Amino acid sequence: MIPATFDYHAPGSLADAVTLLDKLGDDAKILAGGMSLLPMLKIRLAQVGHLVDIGRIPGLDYIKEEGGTLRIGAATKESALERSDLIRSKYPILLDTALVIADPVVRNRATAGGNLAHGDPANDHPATMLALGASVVVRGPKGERTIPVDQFFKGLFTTALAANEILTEIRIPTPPAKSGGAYVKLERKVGDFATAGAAAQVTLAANGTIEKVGIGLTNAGPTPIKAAEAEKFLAGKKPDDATLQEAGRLAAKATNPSVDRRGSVEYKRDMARVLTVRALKAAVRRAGGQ
Amino acid sequence: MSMHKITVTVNGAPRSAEVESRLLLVHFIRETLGMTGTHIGCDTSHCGACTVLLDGEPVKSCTMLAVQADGRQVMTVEGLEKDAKLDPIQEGFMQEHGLQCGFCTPGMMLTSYALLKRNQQPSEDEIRHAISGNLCRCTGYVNIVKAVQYAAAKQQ
Amino acid sequence: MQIEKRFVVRAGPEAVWRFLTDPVKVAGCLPGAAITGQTDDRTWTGTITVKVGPVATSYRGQVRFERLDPASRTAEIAASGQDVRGKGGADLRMTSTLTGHGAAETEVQVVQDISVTGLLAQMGRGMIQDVGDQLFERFTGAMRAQLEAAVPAAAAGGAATAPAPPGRSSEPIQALSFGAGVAGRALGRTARRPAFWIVVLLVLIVLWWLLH
Amino acid sequence: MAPKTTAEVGGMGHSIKRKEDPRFIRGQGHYVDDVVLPNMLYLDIVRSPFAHAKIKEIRTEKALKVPGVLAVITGETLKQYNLHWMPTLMSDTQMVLPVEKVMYQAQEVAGVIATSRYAAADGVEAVEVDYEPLPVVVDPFKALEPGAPVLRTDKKDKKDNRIFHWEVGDRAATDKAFAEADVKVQQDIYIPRIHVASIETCGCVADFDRVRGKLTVYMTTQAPHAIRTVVALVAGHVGLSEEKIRIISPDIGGGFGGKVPVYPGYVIAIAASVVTGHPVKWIEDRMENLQADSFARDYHMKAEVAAKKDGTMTAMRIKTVADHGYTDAAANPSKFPAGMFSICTGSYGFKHAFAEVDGVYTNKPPGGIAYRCSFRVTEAVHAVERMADVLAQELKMDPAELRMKNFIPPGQFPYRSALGWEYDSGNYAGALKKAMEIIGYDALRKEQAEKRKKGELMGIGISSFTEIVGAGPSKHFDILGIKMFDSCEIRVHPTGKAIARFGTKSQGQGHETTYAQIVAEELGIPAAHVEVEEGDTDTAPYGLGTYASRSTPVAGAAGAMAARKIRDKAKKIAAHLLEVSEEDLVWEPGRFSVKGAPQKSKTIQEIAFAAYTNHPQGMEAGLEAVSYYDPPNLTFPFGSYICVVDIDRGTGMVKIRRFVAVDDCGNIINPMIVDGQIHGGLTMGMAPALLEEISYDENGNIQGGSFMDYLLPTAVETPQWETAKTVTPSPHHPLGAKGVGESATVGAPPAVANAVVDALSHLGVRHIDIPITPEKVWKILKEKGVAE
Repeated sequence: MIPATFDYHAPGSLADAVTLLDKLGDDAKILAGGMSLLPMLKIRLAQVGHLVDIGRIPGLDYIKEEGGTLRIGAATKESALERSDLIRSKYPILLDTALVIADPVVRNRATAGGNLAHGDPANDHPATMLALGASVVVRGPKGERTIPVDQFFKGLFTTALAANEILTEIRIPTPPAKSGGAYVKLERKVGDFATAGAAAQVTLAANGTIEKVGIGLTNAGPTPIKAAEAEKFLAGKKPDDATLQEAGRLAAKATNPSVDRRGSVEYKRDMARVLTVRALKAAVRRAGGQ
Repeated sequence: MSMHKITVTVNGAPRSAEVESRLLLVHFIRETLGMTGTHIGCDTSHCGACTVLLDGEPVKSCTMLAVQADGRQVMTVEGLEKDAKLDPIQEGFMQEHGLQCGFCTPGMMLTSYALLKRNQQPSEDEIRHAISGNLCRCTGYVNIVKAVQYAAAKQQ
Repeated sequence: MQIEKRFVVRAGPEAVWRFLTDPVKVAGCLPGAAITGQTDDRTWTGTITVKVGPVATSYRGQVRFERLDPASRTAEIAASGQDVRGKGGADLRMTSTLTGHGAAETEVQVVQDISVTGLLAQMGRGMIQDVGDQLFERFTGAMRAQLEAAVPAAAAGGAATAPAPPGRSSEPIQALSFGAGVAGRALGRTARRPAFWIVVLLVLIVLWWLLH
Repeated sequence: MAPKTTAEVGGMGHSIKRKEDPRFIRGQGHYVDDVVLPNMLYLDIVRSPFAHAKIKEIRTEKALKVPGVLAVITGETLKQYNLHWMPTLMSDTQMVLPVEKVMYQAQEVAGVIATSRYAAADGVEAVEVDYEPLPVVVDPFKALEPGAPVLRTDKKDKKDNRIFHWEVGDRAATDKAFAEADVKVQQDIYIPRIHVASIETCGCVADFDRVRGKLTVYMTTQAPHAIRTVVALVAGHVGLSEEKIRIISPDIGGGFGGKVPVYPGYVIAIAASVVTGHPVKWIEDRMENLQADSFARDYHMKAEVAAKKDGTMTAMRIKTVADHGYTDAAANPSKFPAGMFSICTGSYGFKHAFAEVDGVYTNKPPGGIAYRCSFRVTEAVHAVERMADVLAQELKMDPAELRMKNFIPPGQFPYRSALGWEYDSGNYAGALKKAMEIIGYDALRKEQAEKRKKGELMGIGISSFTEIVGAGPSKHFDILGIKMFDSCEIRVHPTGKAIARFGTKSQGQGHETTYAQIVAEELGIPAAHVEVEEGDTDTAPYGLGTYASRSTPVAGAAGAMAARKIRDKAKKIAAHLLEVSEEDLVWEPGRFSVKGAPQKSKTIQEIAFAAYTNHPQGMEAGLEAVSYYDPPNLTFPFGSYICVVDIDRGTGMVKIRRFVAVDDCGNIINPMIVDGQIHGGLTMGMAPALLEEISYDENGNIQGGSFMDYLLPTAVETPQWETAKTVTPSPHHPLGAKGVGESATVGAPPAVANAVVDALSHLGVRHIDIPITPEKVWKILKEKGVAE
């Protein structure tokens, strides 16, 4: 498998990259980790005139907490998330996620930004970011804008990004005390995309009821899905088994999966239910609840 | 089509060449440099036979462009043995029968090598997860795990 | 695979019939598509290039009206296309039946039998249905937009749908640029030509697979 | 069994380190894609997207304009040389490149020859082919229906899609036994298409030297000699005669049966080299490998067992439809179109049995080769081991007890089975007993009962398989008429070191080590001093190659026999040197000494030196021998496996908690290597049970044609295998060995399947077809109302 020819550009700054993208228009494609794009080029169904490699732009690779916000540079490798003490200690949901993306060797190239920017509902970060209420920072010719993740995914492989825009940062509000999150993925084997996946982020009130909750679902429809109805249902309730089961059912109702070798529509929908309950239980446990 | 003059430090030695944009890193290593220890098994980044270390971390060289490696450090299986002395991971694979046909072995050893740099005493579970991006069709992994454990013990 | 759909257009059955049975008119609304020739009175040859992000695929093929029954307003269309780079093809047999609900509303029933062959069909066949559903919604929306826009607002009963842009058959191919936020509009236009929007489905399926 | 030789000599029973490893751990293996010759060109292949279509036109103009592209080879090109068809190993015929129509998706349509692999790939994309799709037949049952489109229109007299009907056993007696039985059970069992998916794909470098008229082909083949003969037969008419053909199998990155057949790519590369006079390299990519190379299995079986009330199994009947795809390109011995499928009576003393198999053409890639198993043995074992459990369930008996009751007792060997095989030796109860002890069978059953009360699902599955390997005795076994002997030639050098050449070809099994150990065992020359060579047809003696676990049973035996010939001559030389008669000499590994005077002795090294410097007058100098070993019978390795699974009631996911494998492969040459073979075999047995499958949609589109969807297990899905042995030597093999490479692949699938069914048996579940995917289990859990 050999890709067709293309020109390769490695701009040294974001400004240069944006200028280049603006100039090349639709004939260019951003190369980040390349773990999705390069196989596509090798099979030759994708053909591009130009690849704009953002991998050499300094300053896009960081994980830091500032002013109540976790900021992840778009070029941060998944493996860096796995190994970050900050992530390990304070954002277990992100650790859960990073650990099940593709395989460990792929994670040394795959980037967190790329995982979102592809707009692939089968990618794992979108669900997690929906649960966390994250937003993304985007740089274009007119400067920077911030897009809440729940407004980022427009359709299958469609995001709010314009062709001349680059996703530069992911921003996650630091969860308050008594918060916990978890991501649970069902995969046929390591390296596979999710048959289904569920992310849940929970904050408990002093009386043990659910103060705040976010639920995101992977590969449950043409876009990553925010299980809004389940979230609404849970707010203010005690996270007992019956309540979480009901939330699982509501989450499954929000799905619109398609059949493939991973499973039928019915199976995937039911897995969204099962995994939502499991993610919620783990999240509540991590939040210090029962 | 654009051509690029690149310099990649391979196993410590700078290697320069004029390459096409689309040249895959694995072909740069195997064909431009003639170092055939790095193999190609699946083309879609699933099998890991093409694994090399890029600045010390295992990556799948069939899913990376040679130009992306410009100015960076690559280590291949040929770089494991130093001063005619086998690396402990190589010894481990031989001592514990961690290989059969040998095709996945270079990638498997490099991934394990990187694991041991990061984690001197990995548990069996940690080893199995670390090598889960590398497929072996012969060994059933049992002896690969033992090979890594052998190397870990040897390095203590 | 069989897919059955129904939708309602607020336009008279005669207008809808004329629209759906005029391949040149339909192709005119399809960016990147061109009718390249007419083999006989009911067979046309054509090409289409579909671009989805970095995936650009060109097909050539033919569309044939197997049966046109103006009395029952039933059209049976057989379309087939092959990827010019030899990666596969698609066949579609589609029966559309129009039922007039008065002079200003038409129900369209579409039964399609699709068979997809080649690389595209090897991976994630399930996406055909999924993407098909989405596309169909947009298709019906856009088709209504165009046909209903042709009807004076009063006659259309205050239809809220915005008019679609006019067809631009001579325009270079940029049918589906998913990343550019114009997907909805372009898809709608593409989707009007069922024989061709199957091809679009295929490309999406490929994209789906490739991104995995 | 204690080794007879010292560790330094390293004969049988020593776990010596592998002689091939030093090159592999340094990245110095030499695989086919590592072969680079001056002025080498590259072949890439245009493939059909259609499963069945007429080729209307192939336009090559654009491709020929691609920089670096030199030629496009089509069926018409090959037709000029009458090379567009070739025979399969089953004496069927197969297109090299099509002239009229394509018969399966991914079939080769044209070859592009270019100066680099990048240019060749560019050229492939530029070749334009017009197809006219034809009706596709994917279901073998529909293919057999009257009125189904006849696929092989190239065969003049062919009026249907049946390739063969084959039957064995006494139908009438079996029917009678069924009529009289207390209990009868029946089950449809499907074993899907799977693919060996060795990590190295297939490929070759064909190098035709115009001046010498000699063709050298470096090739991923498990059977280089047979390939040479096939090439000579196919291309003899264009001037390639057998002495001018040299096949070299370099290091092979896994074979498992997939590198036995001749693929069109090889032939196109050879033709391209002959035409251009340049070396031509062809290396397929993974998708080509999975989509076009020979598949395995695809057996639709209807199995029935009759029994007495007490659980004694009396008769078995199996009717099978075998989907072979477009052509019968299996690699079975000629007389056995369904391979050794008649081993389906397994380890049990069935009095009566009858089996029939219908081979069928469909619009799928050709094949029917093995997947790390002897010919069709996995299918047979899966049927009988599943049926044993089905019967046990019917009779509410413990499956271990049912097996114990029905095993052929050790005293009955050699045992003639109802379907005609003569089992050489066995102690089936011994192996099962050992497995039950290791895993703690009784405690597990108790645990299972406890868990069931709590609604938790765990299962215990047993498989007590009997293999049949080492094909085979020349009376019955041949491929394309060539008898299935194998060979060894040993030369002992003056300094007492040796080279041994074999007709087989290792693909990772460690022949360089184990064959050296056989020579060490027989001659006392340290294994370290025995160089083993295989795979070069110009130097190695003729043999049928490595597959079906035949290396140790056949070529290994040839090694022992050749060594014994050398020992006989060495004895004469020793008698001459020691000035005694041969009868006065005794052999111990590495030396002859005089009876009663052990200090008077000659080592094999001294004897070797004398063979070149001081041999008896009238005797030929040198110390070498060759043996072509024709085995008197097959060997019958066996074992008992026990698998414990836990099932996730929410997702249906099956987790293997433990897996104990007790194998008996007779005497063991290198225990370390044997364990490695079993680990690998178990993994390739577990994989089709839970993960791997290739299927086709109604249009003949392959599903599972890349590693995205063809699921090879990683270290995470693979359990920690626990292995143990019993030793029941083969009475007829010179070393008492039986072969082991495939036992585990054969034995493991039913152990896993039986465990999963066992976990659900209290809910009335009797069978689940493999691969047992989470969704299949989830559906059952939903149906039975026990899902989470």
